[in-house]
Amino acid sequence: MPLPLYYFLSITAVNILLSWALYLPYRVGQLHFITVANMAISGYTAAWLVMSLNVPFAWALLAGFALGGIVGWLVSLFIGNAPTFAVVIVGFTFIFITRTVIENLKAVGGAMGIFGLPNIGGSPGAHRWTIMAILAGLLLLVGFLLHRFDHSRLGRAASAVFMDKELAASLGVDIRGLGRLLQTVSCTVAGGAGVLYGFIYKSFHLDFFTFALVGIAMTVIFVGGYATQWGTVVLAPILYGVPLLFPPSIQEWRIVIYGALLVLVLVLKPEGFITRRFVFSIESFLSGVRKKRNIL
Amino acid sequence: MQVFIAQVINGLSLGSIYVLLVTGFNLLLLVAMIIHFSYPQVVVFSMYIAWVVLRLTGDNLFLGILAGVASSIALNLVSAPLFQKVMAKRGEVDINSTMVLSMGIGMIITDVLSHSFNQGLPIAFPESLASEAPIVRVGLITIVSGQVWSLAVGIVAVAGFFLLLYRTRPGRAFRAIAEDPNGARLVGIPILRTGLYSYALSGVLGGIIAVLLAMLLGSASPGLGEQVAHKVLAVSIIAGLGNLAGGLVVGLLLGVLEAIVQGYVSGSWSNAIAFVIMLVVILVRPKGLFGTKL
Amino acid sequence: MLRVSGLSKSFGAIQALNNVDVEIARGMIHGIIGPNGSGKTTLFNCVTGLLRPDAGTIALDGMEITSNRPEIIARKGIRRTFQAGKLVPGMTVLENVMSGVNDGIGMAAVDAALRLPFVRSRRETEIHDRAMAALAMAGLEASADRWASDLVWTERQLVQIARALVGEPKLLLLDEPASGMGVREIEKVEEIIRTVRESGVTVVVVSHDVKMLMNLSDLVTVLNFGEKIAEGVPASIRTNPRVLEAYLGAE
Amino acid sequence: MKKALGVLIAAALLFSLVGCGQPAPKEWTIPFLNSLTGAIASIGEYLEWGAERAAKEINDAGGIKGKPVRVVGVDTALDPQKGSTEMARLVKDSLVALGPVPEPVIMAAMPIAVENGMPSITATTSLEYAQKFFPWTISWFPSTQERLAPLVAAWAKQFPDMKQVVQFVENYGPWPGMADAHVAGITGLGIKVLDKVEVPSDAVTFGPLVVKALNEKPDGIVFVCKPASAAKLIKELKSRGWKNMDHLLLFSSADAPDLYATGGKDLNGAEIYNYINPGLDSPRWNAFKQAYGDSHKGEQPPSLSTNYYDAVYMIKDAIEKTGVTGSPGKLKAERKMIADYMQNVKGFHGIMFDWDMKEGVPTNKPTYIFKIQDGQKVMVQEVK
Repeated sequence: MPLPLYYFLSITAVNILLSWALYLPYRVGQLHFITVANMAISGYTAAWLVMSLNVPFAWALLAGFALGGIVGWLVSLFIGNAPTFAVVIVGFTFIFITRTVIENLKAVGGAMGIFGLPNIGGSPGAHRWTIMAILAGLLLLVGFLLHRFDHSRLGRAASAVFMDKELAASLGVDIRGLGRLLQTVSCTVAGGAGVLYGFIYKSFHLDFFTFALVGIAMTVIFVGGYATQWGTVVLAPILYGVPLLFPPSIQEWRIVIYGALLVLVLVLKPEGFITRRFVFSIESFLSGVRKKRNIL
Repeated sequence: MQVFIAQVINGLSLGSIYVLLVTGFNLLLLVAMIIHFSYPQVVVFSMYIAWVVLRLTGDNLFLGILAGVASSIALNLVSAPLFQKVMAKRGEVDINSTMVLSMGIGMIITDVLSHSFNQGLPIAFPESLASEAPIVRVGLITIVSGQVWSLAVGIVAVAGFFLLLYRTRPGRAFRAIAEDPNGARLVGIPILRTGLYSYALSGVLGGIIAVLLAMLLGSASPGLGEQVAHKVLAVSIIAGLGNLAGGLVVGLLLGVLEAIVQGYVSGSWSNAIAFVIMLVVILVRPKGLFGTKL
Repeated sequence: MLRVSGLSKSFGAIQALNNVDVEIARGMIHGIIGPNGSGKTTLFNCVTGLLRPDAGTIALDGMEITSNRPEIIARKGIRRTFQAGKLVPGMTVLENVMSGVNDGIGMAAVDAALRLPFVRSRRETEIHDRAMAALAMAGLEASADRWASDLVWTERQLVQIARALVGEPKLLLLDEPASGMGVREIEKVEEIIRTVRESGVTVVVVSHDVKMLMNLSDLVTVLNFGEKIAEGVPASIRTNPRVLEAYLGAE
Repeated sequence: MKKALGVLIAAALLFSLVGCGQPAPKEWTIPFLNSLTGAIASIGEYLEWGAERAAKEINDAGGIKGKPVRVVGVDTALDPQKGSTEMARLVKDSLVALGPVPEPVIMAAMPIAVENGMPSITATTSLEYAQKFFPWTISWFPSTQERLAPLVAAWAKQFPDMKQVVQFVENYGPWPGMADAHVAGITGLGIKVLDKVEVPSDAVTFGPLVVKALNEKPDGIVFVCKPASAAKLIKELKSRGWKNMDHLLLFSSADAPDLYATGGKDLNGAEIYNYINPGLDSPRWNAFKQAYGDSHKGEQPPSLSTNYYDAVYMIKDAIEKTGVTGSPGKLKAERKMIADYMQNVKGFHGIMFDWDMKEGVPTNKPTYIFKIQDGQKVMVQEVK
């Protein structure tokens, strides 16, 4: 596989995973920025396991997932049904704490970062194929679970919570339980994505996990469409890929263009480019022409 | 003891920055139900405009300040229709869409500042505006005029807007429009004019804040807004969204807390410690220390 | 089947409910009437657990539910509609109705995760069929695939009723089911409510539309300023002097 | 809509497959992974200016082996995501590259250059970062420990009255390590290092830090933090009555336009150490200064502006002295030749001075201590 394509695809995959991780709790209206902290926590931990304790990558990756999930679950015990504002503060807090702790941890290189993560499978080629395979599998798995979620009573319950918590409660939705589930899954995904992110670069630096990353994910979700999982899949490669093609004179205004795009989409197409209606029309086409549309 | 007093004064000075910004932020919440996450970036933009005019006019303070205020009003009036358009739910804060829209605006402002002004370098304000000479100095304790002005204006602004919004007719009209535009129209409030006034008003406040920050900090950089945006949002949430007096108290408390942590514990931990304390507060009282006032 | 005793709730200085006793008998259509601000919706909110009462108890079939969380109460068989016609605009009518069934999160998660795409679980099929039946009862079968945001006001109210019914309630609480409707639409709603009762569901209707409630109810409770001022069959309410006074000649 | 998106994706994929296009055989193309947008775009601008200035000089003098050289700026925007993908694009057929610029991008992108055996000169980062990627880059700066200790000691020796010193340290990349090197140098003179005052990277006001430092009653202060933060700390110190300006020492990374733009006249008298001497009088340097001033409103060249200028000349030397042909068929071998050459350059003619490299580390670069006067640096002493 050509090298630029590998980096383009693998980084896009991580961006999609991160955006999905943000998308999940947002289904109940919670902007859970803790996901970025999770990427750093799990990523650094996995790197430390591999570099210092010679733990095989597979185990380190699993540990990254598990750690993300555990952190997310513990936090969700307190904020399962918290209002958006409280969740936002939790996210900021975790990003600041994680940053400060890692900065001061000599074991993971402190402010310098971690260098020279090994190739998984021995050679650079094997490394790339392993990373791609894991990412592809993960995208399929998470995408599949999201699809199932969106087409189940959990997804309908989440939509009800997003609109009105009182309504959802009176329909018998366990709001706190749903929030905990979504936050835990979200943090698990983010943890794993963080590990893979570092192993793509073969380094870790704290500045890989900044609010800029939040900005990318938020732009992807809101421009792509926050009501379905597909907006993310379409927008992540575009937002990341198209600017690589810009001539330098436009490159320079890339951030301004992103910002303007975000503003325009919010104003003109509040639900984002890929709306639920659009997805439904495709799905009903897929599930049989003109057959009575069913909610799966 | 002397150090402690000096640090508390330092803290109040930092806190007054938060107070000013959070008051502007809360005012937009109160008159328009907007979560303007990037409000600090808007203020920094006005600082830049003031700086440009100061440069062009040979440090004419009057024109500089006027330009800062005017640009703030203009920016506010330009962004107002955008915010109004994206708000799905009237009568309650639509944190998600207004905050994300505001993030978009913030991205644009920060990037334009780092491109198109002073080659992206920090700007420094002239001595006549941002005097470093202390008006009081006893040992380590110093007070400069910018600090006094900022704190005083912060307190006056909080009191003034509180009275305006809750005790006067125009103020109640602002609130009525924010809560329920249709209802407000029914009771005969001229929507367009009142709406414009309220945005212009928060623009005026933004301009004044820009001038005060120029006095207090003496310089600005494109990233300045981003540096404080998280804290301003946090202060507003911890105090209770839209709670002007609460924002005053919590803003000052956060400033003092940071100063004490930086002075006695560790600079690199000051953000983390401040946010942990705020996190505990918000988990215990999800509606903020002083309650939401919307 | 539902016994509300000594219920009080205040918001600051406003006493929304003051020591209210109501007993709802099985199989009835029970009307609750009162002018705006008389505490009708607050009563619903207390019964469904959205508000915690200051004093008093609520019991369903002899079991106290006063401090239960709202989703527990919903699962015990009390369902309601909202005056504001709350539907999720981004979902279809059928999905909105199906959203009335909610199981425990863990169960539902496992059920959702362990299927292939486009394969519906037995439970989901059952929910789908129940939802179609409920829509049929509300006369909206043909609108199943429309988007909720495209519905008109009357349709929204009817979808709300269908959504409440799909949860197989013992007790259905309807908050102003006919507000803002014309005469013929009101008649349609009345008819649906009667059908619901015939299917074995006890119904409580809150309204300030005196005429409709008198037509519909077996028993009527009148609230004013948070207090129960009268209770009885429609005929007796019509002539009750305290009611007439409260309505200031509205009848 | 959908179709348009599809076309865009296809275009993106296709483009990344094809890459930037083959280097024109008629010229030497040197890509420069630089931060042209984002927070440090102003630094990126003058780094690029330096590289292009060198290219222009070389071309005016007949190019490298008769072929012109062209520096192509590639924006990484401080973003590791973009940096790594751009690097992946370059390693396919570039002989050698410049950059990447800031540390996070170096860490994300340099492993790709290493893996593919392409030399890329990271001329603005410290040895600690560069050495992880030897031999495919070289360190532009000598060993932190060996160099900074004597340098700071030379500063401290000027003031017999100086008994105790405080450092302001920001926890970023190699800076804490540099602060440690300062401590070694100062304590070697019997001067006490009182405390390390940590500077938060997003600090807005500096009163608390300055009060903390002054409370220790230091005679001298060393600054290891962002240029703008250092300037604001000095302003704050002055407003709290600090008088001995030359007892303040700023480290080399603070020597950037931000410092002077923020600090203005308040910096007068403070001392700063660095690796280049703007006061040098040589035809080549004078021309550089003149040209920089002409395109930057009369300003002096910032201290890092010569790094990539020299880097381009070093590439020229490498090509000429090792017989690199630039033919795509010999790419792999010629990349190695360039890398090996740069690792052990002897007597390289830099714009300010000649230096040697040993195993990727410069051995004899001079260092200077200056006094700041109205935004200009006045040499105090050269430290060997």
